Amino acid sequence: MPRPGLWTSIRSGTTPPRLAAATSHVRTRNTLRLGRRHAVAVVAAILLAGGALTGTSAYAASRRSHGHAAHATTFTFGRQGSLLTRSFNPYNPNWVNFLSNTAMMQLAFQRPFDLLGYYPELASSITISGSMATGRHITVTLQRDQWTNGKPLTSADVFDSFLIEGAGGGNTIWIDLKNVTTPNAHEIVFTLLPGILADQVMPSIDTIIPVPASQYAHLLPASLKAELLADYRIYRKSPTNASSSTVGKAVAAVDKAVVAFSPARLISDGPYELHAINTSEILMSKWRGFWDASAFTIPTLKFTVLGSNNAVYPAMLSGAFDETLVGMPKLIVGQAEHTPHLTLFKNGDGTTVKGLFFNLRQYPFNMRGVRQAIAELINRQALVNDVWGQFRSGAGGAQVIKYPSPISPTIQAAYLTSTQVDRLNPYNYDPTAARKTLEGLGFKDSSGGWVMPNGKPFDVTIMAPSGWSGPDLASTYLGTLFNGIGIHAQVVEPQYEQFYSDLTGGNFDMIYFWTSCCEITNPLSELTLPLSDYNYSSPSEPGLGIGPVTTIPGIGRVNVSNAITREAAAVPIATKRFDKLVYDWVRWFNSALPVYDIGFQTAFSVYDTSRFTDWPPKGSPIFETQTQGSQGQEILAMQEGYIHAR
Amino acid sequence: MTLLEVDNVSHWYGTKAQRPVLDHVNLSLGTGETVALVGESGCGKSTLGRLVAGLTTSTLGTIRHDGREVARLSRAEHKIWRRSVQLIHQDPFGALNPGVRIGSTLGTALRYHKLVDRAHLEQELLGLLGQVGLEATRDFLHRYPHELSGGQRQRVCIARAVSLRPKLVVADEVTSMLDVSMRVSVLDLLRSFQVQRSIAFLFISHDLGVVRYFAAGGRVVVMFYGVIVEEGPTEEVIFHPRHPYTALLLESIPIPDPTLARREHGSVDTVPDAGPSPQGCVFSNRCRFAVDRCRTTTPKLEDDGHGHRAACFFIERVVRETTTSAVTDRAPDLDSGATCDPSTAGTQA
Amino acid sequence: MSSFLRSLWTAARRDKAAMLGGVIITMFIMLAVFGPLIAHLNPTPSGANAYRGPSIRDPLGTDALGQNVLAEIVLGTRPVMEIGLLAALLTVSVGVVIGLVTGYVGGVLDSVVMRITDVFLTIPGLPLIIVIASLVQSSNPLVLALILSVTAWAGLARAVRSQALSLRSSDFLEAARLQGLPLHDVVIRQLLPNVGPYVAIHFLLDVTGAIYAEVGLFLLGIAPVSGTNWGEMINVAMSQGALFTTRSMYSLLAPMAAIVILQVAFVFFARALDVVFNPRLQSQ
Amino acid sequence: MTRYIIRRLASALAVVYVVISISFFMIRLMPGNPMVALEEQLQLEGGLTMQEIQAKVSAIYALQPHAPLWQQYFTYVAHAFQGNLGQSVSDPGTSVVHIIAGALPWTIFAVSLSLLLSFALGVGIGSFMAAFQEHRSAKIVTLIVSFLGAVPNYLVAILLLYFLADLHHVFPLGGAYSASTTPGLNLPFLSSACVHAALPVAAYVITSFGGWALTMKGSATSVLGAEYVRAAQAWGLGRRRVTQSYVGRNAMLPMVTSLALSLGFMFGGSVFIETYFTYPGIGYYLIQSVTNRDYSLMMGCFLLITVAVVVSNMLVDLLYPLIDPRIQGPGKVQRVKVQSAAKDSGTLPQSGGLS
Repeated sequence: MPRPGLWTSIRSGTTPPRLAAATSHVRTRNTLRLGRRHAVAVVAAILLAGGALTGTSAYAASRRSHGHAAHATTFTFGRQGSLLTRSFNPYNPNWVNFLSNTAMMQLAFQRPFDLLGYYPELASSITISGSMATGRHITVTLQRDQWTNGKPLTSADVFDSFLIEGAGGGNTIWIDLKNVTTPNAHEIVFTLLPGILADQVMPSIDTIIPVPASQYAHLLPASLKAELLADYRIYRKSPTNASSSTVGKAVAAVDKAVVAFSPARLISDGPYELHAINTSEILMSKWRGFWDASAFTIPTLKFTVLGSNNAVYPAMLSGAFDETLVGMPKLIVGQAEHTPHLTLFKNGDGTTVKGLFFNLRQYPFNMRGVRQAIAELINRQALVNDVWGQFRSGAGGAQVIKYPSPISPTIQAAYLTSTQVDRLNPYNYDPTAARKTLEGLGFKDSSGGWVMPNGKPFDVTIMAPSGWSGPDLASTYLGTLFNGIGIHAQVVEPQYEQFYSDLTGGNFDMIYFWTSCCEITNPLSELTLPLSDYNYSSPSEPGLGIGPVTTIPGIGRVNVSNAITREAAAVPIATKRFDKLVYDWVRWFNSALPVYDIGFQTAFSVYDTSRFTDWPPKGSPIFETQTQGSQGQEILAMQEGYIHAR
Repeated sequence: MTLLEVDNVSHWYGTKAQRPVLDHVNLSLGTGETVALVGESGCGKSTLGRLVAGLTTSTLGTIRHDGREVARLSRAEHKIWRRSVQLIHQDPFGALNPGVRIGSTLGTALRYHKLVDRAHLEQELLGLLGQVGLEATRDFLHRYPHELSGGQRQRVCIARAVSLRPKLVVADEVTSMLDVSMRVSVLDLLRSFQVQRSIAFLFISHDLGVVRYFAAGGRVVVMFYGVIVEEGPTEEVIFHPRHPYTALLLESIPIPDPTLARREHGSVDTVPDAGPSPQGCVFSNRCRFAVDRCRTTTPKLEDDGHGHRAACFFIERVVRETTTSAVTDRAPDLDSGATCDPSTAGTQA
Repeated sequence: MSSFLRSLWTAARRDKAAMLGGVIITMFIMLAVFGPLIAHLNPTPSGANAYRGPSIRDPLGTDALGQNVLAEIVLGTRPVMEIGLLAALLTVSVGVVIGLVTGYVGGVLDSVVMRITDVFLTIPGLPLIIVIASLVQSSNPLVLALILSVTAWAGLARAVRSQALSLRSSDFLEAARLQGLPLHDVVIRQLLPNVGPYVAIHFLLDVTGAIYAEVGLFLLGIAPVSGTNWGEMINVAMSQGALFTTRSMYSLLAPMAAIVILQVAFVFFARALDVVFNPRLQSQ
Repeated sequence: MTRYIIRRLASALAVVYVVISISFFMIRLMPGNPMVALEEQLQLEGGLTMQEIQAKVSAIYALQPHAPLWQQYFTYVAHAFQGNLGQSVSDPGTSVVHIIAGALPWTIFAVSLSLLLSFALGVGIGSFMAAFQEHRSAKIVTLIVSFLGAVPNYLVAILLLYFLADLHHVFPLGGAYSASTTPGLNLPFLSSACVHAALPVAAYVITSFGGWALTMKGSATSVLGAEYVRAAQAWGLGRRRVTQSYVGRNAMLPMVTSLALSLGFMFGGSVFIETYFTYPGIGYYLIQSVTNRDYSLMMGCFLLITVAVVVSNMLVDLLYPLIDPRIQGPGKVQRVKVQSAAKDSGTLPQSGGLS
């Protein structure tokens, strides 16, 4: 039996005997059922010709008619996305993400809710030494491994990748770093600044994807390390000074060159190598040079990348994919739950908090009372039920955040004490109270709808990006709700890019969107999304309109956007200061309500068990690991001895 | 005062290298006067009519209306001139817009020229219908052209032409497309306007019978390939033609009396149907009197002292040799019922 | 007019499909005008009622938020018809005016305007519409109608011009000129009635073209949507995965059917008009 | 002949020039000027001097952002005629022309295949309808054909995709060919490309053959009524002979004209279908670039679609004299008349001006 977590014991041997037995067993069973399947297929075809429109039953029928009698050799991932523009450079915006953790591996997979825990990957071990007072040393030892061009994986590859991460600003560890060295070809040592917790930087180290120095070294000047360390020294004092400094500019120039680099072919080091790619498919075959190649029993991986979610759903439901990861509306989740060969898993990457944002500069939403009143006009529980649904699948589902704030409930529970939580306002559904609040502010409910204190009708526009099933439906829901109350509401759904530019440009009344994603360890990082990404990224982009300078009780008068970014990066977790910051921000959010959190939802991976079986059990920590690609969990599971062809 | 003066007008279609359609044409018309323009098809009589009506502009020469050069009229004068010269088309089927009601066809211009106010428009239109002998009802004003007969249409056309109270009307073969039974009444109608409103008519026709009837007391101008070959009082020209072409035209009128026709047969048939001569007399190619001189020198229009002019070197011979022919017998007379329509004449014969 | 209606009636009686088309168009126009009076959305949406199959209460079932699909179809008629008719009206007015004026006036104006028309005739309409709509980002019906008619007028202008050209030398236009009527009078009162039939048919087909492009824009989410609209209904139903269960597919198939029915109705009705205006077809 | 070709070429260039101008003014003068937006964005990202930012914007949009408007215009036009349409915003460092060059063959493949199929089908059914006009079956076919012609192609695309790809995996879900084949002249690749094109082509054909059928019916009917056909029948020529050499040839001529003319317009119609089938043609890229606000690519796609239309129109005009014996010398005014008569023919147009 594979046991998640007992990593080395599983990988040391060859394929466990249990697997071989199971496979042959499956094969006989399939042969026996073959005749019956054909008969069913004929009947199904006749039925389908007549009642082709009957969706639900049609799936079951087509399922059977498309069963695979042969031993499956290709594992197919179903994804939504676009491969029209693509690059084999992980630092290029058009990087083919599906190559992450299939062809290009990260150093280690971060264990969930355990900042120091990891599954080793290209790193065979990561050890921590030294004291916090003088600065910890984190030593990464590499596996004996080979790139697809035949060259061995060395610490020089990792070192170069790490420089690139620093130059691109994508990796926050550089802020906490004193030095980084490569004592030999297999080791790389990170020296942290005194007072920095190893917990905090471990996720940043784990997720680095080494790139081959043979391709990237020429882009990196010898002086880059010194420049980076100098740059981040300045950055710690003032982020703005850093970008205008000489070293800052030198670093930015390197970043520019790296981002623009577009290698003609991929030199990779992972369990699979790229075999062929076109605008809708990626084929990968097993790379025998990978250090743990023997753990992988599936010879070929395939990604089918479709342009839209609604092309993915039916294909998933009818068994075209062995694993699917897309945003799913309630209806599809329900449909998948009712499809016998499909299993839903909560995916750790996909935790999101959905919310209604206000433009705080827009009359009348610049009045706190109006925002609070609207909070009480919305039955959040009903909305969550109607839009996101309550799912049977144990690990997942949507639920209402009791005390609105942009931080997910699990994190609220982990970082706030119960007394602190009780001091927050739950904003329960209470239309009468909401009415009173509005009337107290000078609003009038006339026969033609609500009239604002300035005498104009209370009209609102709710904006949501088009084609995103959740925001789509929720904003329609809210629009209907407001219209029913007498607040004339219009729902506008521009394309995502337009939506985002309107959002950051402060060109909206209300927006239905989400506030955080993928961050399950640091609550302040979750806050950076609404407070810096959606707010005052520049004077021309006022976003939500909070600030730029505002007084936050307990924190003082700060530039909201800068303060939150700095704190998220620099304040160590598990310190008193950190906990107080979290509480102060949450409390302020809760009372000022620049955002109403309505519910949160997790994304689902959907597994198809008709061709591949032996999936990790529900609730396995594999599904909570932090990986750079949406297929990392499956690769980890395969490596752990799970997932076999029937 | 002369209403219309066509002064030395020449006109070409296409390039000037070709023969002009009109070659140094002079014509004048007094108020209330009727001038008939006669000639075979293609002789340029319709072009002259269109020039006079302002539908085309001449290549050379001037046209004066009431003593003023038409091409140099001011905007306001032009508007007045525009309505004072009208043209009636040959084809009553094409001349009425199939998509427009009679009332609108007649009324639009009246309103535009502010000849009648909105309140009196219908009354005026009904009056107009009555004057042209049409059913003066509201229903008629609401009809479309395709609901009318040919005669009715031509009357509508006439009504349209006279509604703007013109001083000059160019009538271009107005009766040629009509049934014989209609012709006389239409011609009478036009004459009545000439008398009552003293409208001058430039009456274009290839049919000498119709000309004799309509232009009685007026003048006739005979054209051959863009050149005026004879001009004079109607009766003079018809009974005493001075140009061989006129004589030929008269001779080619079918004769209702078969005995007479047989007797005359030979002389009619001897004329070759040739085109214009490029030099000298334009008619010389076809003329039975033609001599060498005719083919080199162009004869001038010579007045006999009574306003009867002809361009021929042998006027005397023409007069002498054609008077012997029984022109009078042949001269068409609409009243007699024996008409000039070739087809009808043929069946009668 | 009455004679026109009479022959239309005769043609429609001979062609049942055209008759049906006429009836359907009338029905949709009535829905567009009176729809908001008879159909209402539930002010408190509820997922508890979502995706109910057809029943007496909800003849076309309910959508993801428990809204009556039939009511949404009815309410969505107005914006669809509004933009479609407006766009066709703009197309036809611009096309007819340009065609008639250039055809009648001729000369330099004609050759200049016709060169421009040729360019617009060559530019493929749909991509241009998509490009402009994505840049303009407006849900205002008039703006959308303008975008939709940006190239469509050219074809009509050319066709009308060639007709005007052939009418130009006609006797009745000469008569109008003789009467000194000004250009606009000649164009409106003399030329227009003669191209009317062709224009009427073109108008109907332009409506179908406009609806096709309009719904497509909403379907792909290129134009921002406000309120209930068939294209938006399809868009939402698709993103909610409505096609994939028996209970929910009505919320997707109903707006699709509405579009198809309306389009087909316009095309069939145009056929009746064609018969009326083209006696050659009538005799067949 | 040479003079005629030169003149035709000049007028095609003129159209391209006008479209380039339109696309310039759309980029430059539309509200929310994308160039200014890009500049601001690059400033925010930091790390670049103003000169570098301008150089980048200039490369992306193939013009000089801060030059006087007329200078920008001439630069843009000159670049466009040299085949420089700038660089993609969403795919940094890749030229627009390069992206389009990859997409164009697929669109040409799918569009021409669809056009030929729907044309052949339409002509066949149209001749049938014309030959058996009074027959009940022809009337039913006419009805069906007009119905299919009125259905928007994207709705057909949705249904085809659902039934034949999603539900029953008869055809692939999207893309232009299977990644397991190697592009080139080999059977697996070609058959894979055909299988992948099947559904997009079917969506085109289903919604467009009706138009051809009705046009063919109209054309054949009018030829059947023509004097020379009656004369041929009166001479006692066999029915087959009359149908083939008289009716067929003369009814086909106007059809061939519109065949080539509509090739261009199908490029425009490719937008919806390619998007639904994730078919990586130029229409798909157009929608993708619209979604990504990649204005340079968007304008490039638009320009290229227009150029395709212009070129196909020009080819028709140049080849027309070879097809129609009535037009002897090319470049005669008469030829233009015939063609515009085909364009302007007063009978029922097959579709609104938009489709």
